[in-house]
Amino acid sequence: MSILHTVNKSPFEKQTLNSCIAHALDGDAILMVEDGVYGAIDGTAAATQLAANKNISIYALGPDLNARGLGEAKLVSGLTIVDYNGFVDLAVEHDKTQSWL
Amino acid sequence: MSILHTVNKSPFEKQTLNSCIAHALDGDAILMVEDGVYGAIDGTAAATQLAANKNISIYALGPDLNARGLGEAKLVSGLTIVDYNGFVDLAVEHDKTQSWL
Amino acid sequence: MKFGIVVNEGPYTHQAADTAYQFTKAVLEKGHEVYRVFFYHDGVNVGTRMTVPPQDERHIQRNWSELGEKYKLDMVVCIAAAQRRGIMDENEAKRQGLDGDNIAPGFRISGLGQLIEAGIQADRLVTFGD
Amino acid sequence: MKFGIVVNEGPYTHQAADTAYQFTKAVLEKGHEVYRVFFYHDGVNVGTRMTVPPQDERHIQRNWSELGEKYKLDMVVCIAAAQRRGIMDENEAKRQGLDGDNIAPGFRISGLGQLIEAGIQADRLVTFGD
Amino acid sequence: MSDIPEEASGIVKKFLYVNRKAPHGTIYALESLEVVLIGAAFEQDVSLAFLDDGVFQLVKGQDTADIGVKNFSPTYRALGDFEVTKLYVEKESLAERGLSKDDLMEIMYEDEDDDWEEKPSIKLVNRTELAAVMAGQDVILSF
Amino acid sequence: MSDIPEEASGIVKKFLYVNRKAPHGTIYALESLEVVLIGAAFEQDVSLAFLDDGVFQLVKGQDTADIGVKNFSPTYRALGDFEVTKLYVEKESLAERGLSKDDLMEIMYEDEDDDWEEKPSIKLVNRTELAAVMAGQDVILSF
Repeated sequence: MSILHTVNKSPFEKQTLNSCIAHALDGDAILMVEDGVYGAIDGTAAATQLAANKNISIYALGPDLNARGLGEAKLVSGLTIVDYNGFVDLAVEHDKTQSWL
Repeated sequence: MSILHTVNKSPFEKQTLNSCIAHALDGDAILMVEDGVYGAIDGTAAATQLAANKNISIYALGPDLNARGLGEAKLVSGLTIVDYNGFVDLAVEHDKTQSWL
Repeated sequence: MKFGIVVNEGPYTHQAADTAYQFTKAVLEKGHEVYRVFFYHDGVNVGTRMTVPPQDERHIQRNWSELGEKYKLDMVVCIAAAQRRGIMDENEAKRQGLDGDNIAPGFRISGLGQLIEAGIQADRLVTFGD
Repeated sequence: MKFGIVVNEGPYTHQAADTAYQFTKAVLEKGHEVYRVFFYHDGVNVGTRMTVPPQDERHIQRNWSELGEKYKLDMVVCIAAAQRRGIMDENEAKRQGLDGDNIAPGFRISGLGQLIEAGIQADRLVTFGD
Repeated sequence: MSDIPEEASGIVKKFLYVNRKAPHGTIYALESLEVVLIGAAFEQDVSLAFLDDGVFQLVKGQDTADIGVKNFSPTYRALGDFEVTKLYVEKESLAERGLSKDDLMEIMYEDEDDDWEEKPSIKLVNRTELAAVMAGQDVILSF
Repeated sequence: MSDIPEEASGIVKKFLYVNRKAPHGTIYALESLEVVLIGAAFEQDVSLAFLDDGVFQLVKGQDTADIGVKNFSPTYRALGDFEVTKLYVEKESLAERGLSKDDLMEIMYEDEDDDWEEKPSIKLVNRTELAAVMAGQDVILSF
């Protein structure tokens, strides 16, 4: 019963990513979309939090990273970038989706 | 050139109150309105931040406190409760208003 | 004292449109002047006459229209924001080839310059938004 | 696989309506089925035909209407949310005594039960909002 | 236009409504509650989760008269009549906000399987327990 | 209800546009920029502040093609042509977000008082300096 969690809020503005991480379980996935992709920037407080969760897969939506000028060099390691097709695949692969709005 | 700052976001959800406090100067006032009044609850991390700023006057909108069930017993000390008329007076007394949206 | 009011969010979704209304009402009842109320971003959605909220809820558009009529307020809906969100007066609807309009009584559609002008002319500009 | 899509924010103000569109398009192009797209909260504002965005911006309502036509999507605007925000079809406008309607092609107005039903019938329900 | 399903589909899913936003400042809490009430007619296995600022929705003594907005908070107390009886409230979210159980409304339901005994609908859970509740669902609707 | 044209009013106020939100996720950054461009015709003393997530508005290399949304970021580079030349960017906000000045677009203007020399519009300031900028204004518009 794994969950695909989506986060669309900047972790520098809102507590959403924190709360999502705190409730995700091993085997779940977190996909950062829209302003949520700012959570993928390396070297920040948010990045430290992400790195502490080894058994949750972290994804970010490439189109949203590009829109915000965030090249791969700026991103945390261990992150997988997907496009909208990959978003759909993640939704299929997990039993359900939870949007952290 | 004193400023009336208004904050309408919960400090438990958003960084808005933090940022406002960090930019307010001695002689300024902060008025908590709408979900911003949750910042007036005593005994929280937000309350500690508020208390550290002695030369900024802190106000909260009474109608919004009542709507959220926050009686005076639950609130930080040193807070002044105003109604919409008091909000208008504060806007008049300060040279300008800055809304932290 | 002369106030300018900026309303940046639409009706019901955010409390901003309500707080702005209560504040503007208090400004006027205390004898101050309101130079202009400017509706921007989703705030333009306050100015549609098509809302029909449940009977036991406040009617935000009607509240504003009535306040506007009582105090002869200048209530301006930003044209650029309105076009993105589907708020139209008769002229604009005609110009855009639409079959009808939806603007509420007491509101008028005009440009962003009206916001700047409010900032220049008013003694205090107060913004309500999200 | 059968998807239900929930759109909770209006056009332009939040990216949610765009992300939902791109996601739904990808779902369909990959050969999955979309049981229903349900527009709730400010999402109902996607369904007005009165938006006229600048020429160099995407037309969110038209994108949805065209996707809906191409794939015969069931695009439902929540009636309770629509009444608060001024989105009306011909029947509702008549029932409410309004002089016109503004719903866009391909959208229909119905009750919240349609959202629950989507949750029951779809294999995956994906929500886009603020 | 009816909200009642034309025919009983026979499918019973576990629905979780996740409430993470404060009431009144935005409409999400109110419109979420409207979904819950309509959804009750569909005879699914319904739970509600209150975490983060969502716990503020259940604070007692809310009086909205002076902001001119409808007070929908009494509706939570009527959820039992709609057979919505599982309201999970996160302890950590309460504590961070300076709240305790005593600050919340008393929400009861009559248990038809236990001689209609009155029982509390609110179940205080910690973060780990709430994560398990989420994991056990079929459909999660977030507001 | 006076309708004095701006050139007749003779009033010059210090206007500050405060940008605290990221671009693209919401429309506030774009519609704020539209106000700045229209406002330029009124010949007021205009400054822009970028703090908190607002600093993301100025990140270089933004490419919105794949989200299907208009890329308005090049417009910041044209602000000099509208005589909008004071863009205050908060250092602390950059640092918290893992950004440095090198991550931002280069935004220049030609100084008409200095033989049209090209000068940078972005002024990096710390939190204390930005607070002083805010305090010195007549009108603050927040987005």
